[in-house]
Amino acid sequence: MDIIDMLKVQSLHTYYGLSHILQGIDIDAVEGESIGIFGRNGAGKTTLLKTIAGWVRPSQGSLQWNGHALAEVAPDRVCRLGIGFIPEDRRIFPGLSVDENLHLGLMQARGISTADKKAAVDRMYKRFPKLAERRKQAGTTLSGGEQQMLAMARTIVARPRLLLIDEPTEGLAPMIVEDIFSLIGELKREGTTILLVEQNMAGALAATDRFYAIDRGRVILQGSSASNDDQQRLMEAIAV
Amino acid sequence: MKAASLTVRDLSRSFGGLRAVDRVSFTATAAKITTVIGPNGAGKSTLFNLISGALHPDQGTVALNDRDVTSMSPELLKCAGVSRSFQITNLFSDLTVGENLRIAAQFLEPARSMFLPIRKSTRALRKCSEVLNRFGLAAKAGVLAGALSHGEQRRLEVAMCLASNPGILMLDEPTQGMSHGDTAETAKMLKELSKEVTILLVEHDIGLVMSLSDHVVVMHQGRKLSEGSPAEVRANADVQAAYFGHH
Amino acid sequence: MLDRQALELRASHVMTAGLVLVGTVFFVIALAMQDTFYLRLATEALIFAGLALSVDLLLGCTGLLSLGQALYFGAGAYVSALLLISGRSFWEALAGSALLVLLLSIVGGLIANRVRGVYFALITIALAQVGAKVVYNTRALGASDGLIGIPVVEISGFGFTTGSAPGFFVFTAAIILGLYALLSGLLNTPLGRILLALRANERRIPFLGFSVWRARMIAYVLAATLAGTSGALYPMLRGFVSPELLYFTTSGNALIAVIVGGVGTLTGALYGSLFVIVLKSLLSSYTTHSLMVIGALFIVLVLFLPQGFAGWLRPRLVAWMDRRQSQTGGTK
Amino acid sequence: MSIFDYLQFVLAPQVVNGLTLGVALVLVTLGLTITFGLLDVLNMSHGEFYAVGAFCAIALGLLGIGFWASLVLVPLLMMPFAMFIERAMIRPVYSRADRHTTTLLVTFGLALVLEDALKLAFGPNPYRPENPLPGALSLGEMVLPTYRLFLIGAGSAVIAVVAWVVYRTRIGAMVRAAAFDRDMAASLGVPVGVVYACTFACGAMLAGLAGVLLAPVYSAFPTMGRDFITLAFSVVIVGGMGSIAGAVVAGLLLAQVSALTSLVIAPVWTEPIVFGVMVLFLMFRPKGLFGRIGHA
Amino acid sequence: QTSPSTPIKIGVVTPLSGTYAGIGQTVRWGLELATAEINASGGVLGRKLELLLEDEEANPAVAVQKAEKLIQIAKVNLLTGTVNSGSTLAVGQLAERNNVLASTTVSYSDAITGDKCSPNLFRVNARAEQQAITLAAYVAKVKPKARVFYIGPDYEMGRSSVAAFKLYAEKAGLQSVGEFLAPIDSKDYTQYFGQLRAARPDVIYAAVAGNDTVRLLTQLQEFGLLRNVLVTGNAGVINSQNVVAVGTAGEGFISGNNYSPKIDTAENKRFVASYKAAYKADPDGFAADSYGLVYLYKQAVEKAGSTDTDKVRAALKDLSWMTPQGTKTLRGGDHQAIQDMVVVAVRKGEFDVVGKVPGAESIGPDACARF
Ligand SMILES: Nc1ncnc2c1ncn2[C@@H]1O[C@H](COP(=O)(O)OP(=O)(O)OP(=O)(O)O)[C@@H](O)[C@H]1O
Ligand SMILES: Nc1ncnc2c1ncn2[C@@H]1O[C@H](COP(=O)(O)OP(=O)(O)OP(=O)(O)O)[C@@H](O)[C@H]1O
Ligand SMILES: [Mg+2]
Ligand SMILES: [Mg+2]
Repeated sequence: MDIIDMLKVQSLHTYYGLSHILQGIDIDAVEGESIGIFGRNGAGKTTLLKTIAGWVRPSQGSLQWNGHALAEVAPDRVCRLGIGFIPEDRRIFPGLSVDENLHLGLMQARGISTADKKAAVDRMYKRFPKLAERRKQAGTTLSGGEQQMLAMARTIVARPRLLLIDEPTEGLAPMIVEDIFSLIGELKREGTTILLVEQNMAGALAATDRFYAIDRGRVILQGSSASNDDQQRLMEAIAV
Repeated sequence: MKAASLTVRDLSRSFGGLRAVDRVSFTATAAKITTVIGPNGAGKSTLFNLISGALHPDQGTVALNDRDVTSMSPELLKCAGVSRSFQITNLFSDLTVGENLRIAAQFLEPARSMFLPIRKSTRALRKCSEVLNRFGLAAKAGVLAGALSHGEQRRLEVAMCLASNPGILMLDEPTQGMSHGDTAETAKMLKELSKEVTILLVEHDIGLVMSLSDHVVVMHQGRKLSEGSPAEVRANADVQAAYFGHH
Repeated sequence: MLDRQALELRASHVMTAGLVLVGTVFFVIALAMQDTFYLRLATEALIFAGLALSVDLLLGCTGLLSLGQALYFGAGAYVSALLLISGRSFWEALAGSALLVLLLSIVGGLIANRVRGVYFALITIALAQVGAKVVYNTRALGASDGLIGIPVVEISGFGFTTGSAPGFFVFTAAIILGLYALLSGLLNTPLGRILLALRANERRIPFLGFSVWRARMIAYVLAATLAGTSGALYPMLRGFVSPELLYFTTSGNALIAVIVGGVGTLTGALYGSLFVIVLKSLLSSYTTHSLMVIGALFIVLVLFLPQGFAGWLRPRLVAWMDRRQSQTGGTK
Repeated sequence: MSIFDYLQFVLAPQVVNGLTLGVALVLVTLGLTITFGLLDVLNMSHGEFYAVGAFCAIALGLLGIGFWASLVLVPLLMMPFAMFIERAMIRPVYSRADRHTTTLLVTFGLALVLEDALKLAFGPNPYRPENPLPGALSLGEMVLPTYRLFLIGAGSAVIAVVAWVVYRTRIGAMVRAAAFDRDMAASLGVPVGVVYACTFACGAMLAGLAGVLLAPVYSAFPTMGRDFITLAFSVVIVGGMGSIAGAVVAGLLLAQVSALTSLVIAPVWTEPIVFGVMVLFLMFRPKGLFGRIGHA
Repeated sequence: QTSPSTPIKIGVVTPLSGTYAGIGQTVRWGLELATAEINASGGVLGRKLELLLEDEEANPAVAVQKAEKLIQIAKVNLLTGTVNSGSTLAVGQLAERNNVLASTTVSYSDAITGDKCSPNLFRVNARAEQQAITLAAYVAKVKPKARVFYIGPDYEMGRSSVAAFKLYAEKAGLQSVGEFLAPIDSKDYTQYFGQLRAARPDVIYAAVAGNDTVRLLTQLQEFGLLRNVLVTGNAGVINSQNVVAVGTAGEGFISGNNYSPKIDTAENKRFVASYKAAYKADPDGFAADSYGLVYLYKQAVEKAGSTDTDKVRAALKDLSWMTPQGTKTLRGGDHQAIQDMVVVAVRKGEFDVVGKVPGAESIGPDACARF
């Protein structure tokens, strides 16, 4: 049988005002696949994720997510279609406690009993004990790393089917970095489709099946994360 | 500004019940690179905040070559030569990149030049364009800082600290979010600088830490776990357990 | 080479020059037709332009929304009124009120500069309210009736009186332009840029070696003194003062003027208040619902032309000047 | 007058009157607190919403619809009105960087328009709906008009309900999140648009309700919006941005302050004094008595 | 200029928006009615009268600006319409400086024809003192030695009218048992009721106006303080603008007044009839005084034979003319109109005349020192 594409991005163009950021990107992912996206600073990785998540509107090109066209869909609808987005700058809500930040993740979850919600939240606390210690603390006073954990927990708690992750291990201590990657691995095993933007090549390659390399808003290379010569080419493509 | 040594004694600060920094002491020798590592939430940034005057310590002292600067206001510390970057990017997002740097460089000018036309502040302007080139931001000089990509913003963040020729440079995870190439660049540059500037670093990129640092301080749950040369620290079992995780 | 802000300022100057040109034409015509009303109306508009300038310095440059700038305008007006009544000369009145308002604003600044954002807006409104009530309830200040009988005095050194419509118009225009020049000059100094940076992100300033408090204080006191100085001209023009000068409507009009004209452009404040004053005075002769018109106009502007007139025109000017600059640069 | 007279005639009633005024004040402030505390929208036209509510009741009265019916109808009428305002004026400027000032400015313009519109529709002269609960019950020398007692009761009920929604449900936190970072909140599935509209509408409905409840006591006229609004702002400040509990305490407190100070000094100075209190709070405790809704 | 074709212009600077818009409206109506009548009957010196209206928003700053416009652009010869004394005084000064005439038909603050009087400023309505004398005389008659409690808005006009009434009330043997001055636009007067109740007055004197009246009286009613107390005040307290809103709380209110639609003279009957026909409402004092002003001006101009300010001023000196209230005489000393005063009682929303005081007795001393 032939595999159906869950996510299909075709010749996607995105502008910020006049500056042409994404200049025709093609990317696809099948159910349960996890994809790495690499590129220099300013290549357009974040913009790509933002476009999929509905934060910025593409000027042309198509965005398909199992049957739905995403191009003109608002972020909250995108979320309800089962797409979770963890942005690079964490976006913890100031003035909200860790607990409240976390519960926000379940806002959209309809028809779930409060018991289940509580269970889901507790699962997150189990996974990130550091957060459990800080339930009542204002989210923005967490340490950089803790904020990153909170940001991930907040999105994962709703078990999205497609996960857009932007530089999750940024500013994390090696231990946590490992945790994060193993977490991503777990999510993958649970069948979540993942789009992962990373600067930490080693970890990211290990955690993904395939990768794309982006430069100046174009895909300049794609390959399998496992294959060594693909990795080689990747290094050449984006290292200085 | 001349490189000075920075000495921290018994520095402590707690938030409510939590002792974020707990009786930490160490010395960053002049014109050397001292790196603070430790798991997330260990208290590194808080330590930075205490030294740079963003927070006041509950107890303990901070000294620049024996001159006590404990809980001095940030602007005074700046005059004493301390310049810091932020882990969570902290720029003038609706001013241009150039203007961001120019304001940072303005510090090089005498006070009265504040009231004179900009073009009179030649030193600042020169420094500004120099830094722009050094960090490869010249092309973006006219762009609003808020419109930079994350990595580019991180670069600007570091650049602003350098613009004022500090004697002591405190960088909180400078290479965070920088792509490989830039990270290497930055490392090279820091090595350069460390000839005339005292550098205090917070980093999670172990490779960088090991290659760069002259001296490493390890923090864990607010306390100083150990310190020493990179090699020593790597060898230390507690550090292994607390930070690197099971290798 | 010029950086963005400097270019923008130059664009503002061009617009101001345009205004001066129009003003001169208007003046000549007015002289020819021996008009006094429109001259004096324009003078009043200029006086309120001074108030608008001070609002713009706070809002447009430093990012502090003051809803109580009328406090200092009114203070200036009352002080100069009292001085004139007590027989002081024009210059004494002008200097005296500027000085007193400066002192007053230092006190006000110590209070207001403890807070930020909307809190600042509210504290300024509250201070102005208190001021207005105090005037309103104080017999010595004419209380609710205000003060009349402010004499027409000679502007020594210029050979005409405050009563001479053309003379006082030119004189006021000169003063307001002076204030404009002062501010635009300020914006071209590092200090001015620090103020701009304050608006952008206050938390970073101290770590670059500058005191936030000092910068804000300078801006606040300067703005207040500006307002006070222009306020001092009001009783000279109209011959009376009343508590309404300190009311929120006065601050509100100045704010409207700044928004209409273009926040942060300085020249916008001038255009704005000329426009608003004239509009108001003409409108309310035709409809008793000028309030509605002004309000609606204001909403539409904030929604669809938030940068205001000057804010809309300026980037185009800048672009044009950029091109010219690069051309001349190329030919050299 | 004798000290006994003073107690029975002045002090005792004063406390009761302070209570009525306080409840009235809190009623008007409540909506303001919500839009301010949750949405960060400093609604300068809140006072005019209050006036619109009062005049709605009067208009309904002219159509023969009684007080009790309009108590329900007016808030319902306010809802679409407020949602339209929110859609047309607040949301477009909401994602701007300087949205605090921008929304403040828009609503300021709106205030001018609404006030003038009311004058256009109803003329400049005052109206007064008939007091639905005439009569008074008197304890010795103390007279307690029935309607004022009702006002205190009804007011407290409304306050209680609002407080429950904000504190006992997670709605508060959700709205704060949506207000602070619309994109992120949306990406967590918060229907941002709906949230804004409903919160704003809620504030307006409360204003309308206050209008209906207070018109019989304070009568209605186009400029009535200015009446409470300056006071209401001070209550919001003193109570703490958008803290319901704060608003209640501050409202009752300020009402008592102005009521009692007026006994010792010329009443004209009470308003400056209230503002003085507000200024002091802004200076030394900008957070107000209580923190802010949804804040840890 | 003075050719029969060019109309004689009267500038009306009056609050058509803002707090006093209601009064501004009746002022306007009164003036327009008289102007229409005069123009219909051939105008003045064969020239038509023309009213030029400007909204002053009850703000002196605006009033002066508008007045100047009328003086400079329209070249009006007479300014009127201002309501709050602040505007009246400011406009009066402007008129003096531009040597045109100004007249108020509403402001009753004694200062206007007292210590702040101006040679170019006239007042045709009754000032606070006239009202006070009238009312005091009446109250002393119906309730000799009554205990009087005073309530006033705490600003110039309020204070001066309370002071004036107090003076004459005590002269007339009434005893003052307390007073309170509340800020204008007070929401709640109940906080003062303690004092009031404790003072056990037989008579309450109130000087509030507009919506303040509505609140004060209805709240007094709420608290049962109107029972067997005579509530009195000046002309402006209850008028056609707020009488409906006051409702039953205003029943039996007594004012020292210079007008009531019920005044039983031929002139008044005609005035009321045509006013009703034109505006579907009963006229009030403001309307009547404004109406009368136009006839005064007509008479003065005809006497002077021109609209020249100095000539007209001279003509106005001690001039007597006919108004709906009867004959008024403009006192040369302070430019205050001497007029017969009436005591008016509000009954079922109507303004009944219950007493009269001849002008000579109610005018009070001339306190103007400037001319
Ligand atoms: N809001 C914006 N307005 C204008 N230009 C923008 C904006 N945001 C980003 N850009 C520009 O778009 C380009 C791509 O930005 P993007 O954030 O996608 O890069 P990136 O690949 O995520 O880089 P990084 O690894 O540093 O995060 C950059 O050159 C940046 O300057
Ligand atoms: N203002 C605050 N209020 C309460 N707790 C705080 C505050 N600031 C920091 N903390 C706590 O203090 C601890 C140390 O924080 P800090 O930011 O110094 O960690 P860090 O070492 O910088 O971690 P990271 O490497 O992730 O940045 C954290 O657990 C954090 O939650
Ligand atoms: Mg990125
Ligand atoms: Mg940190």
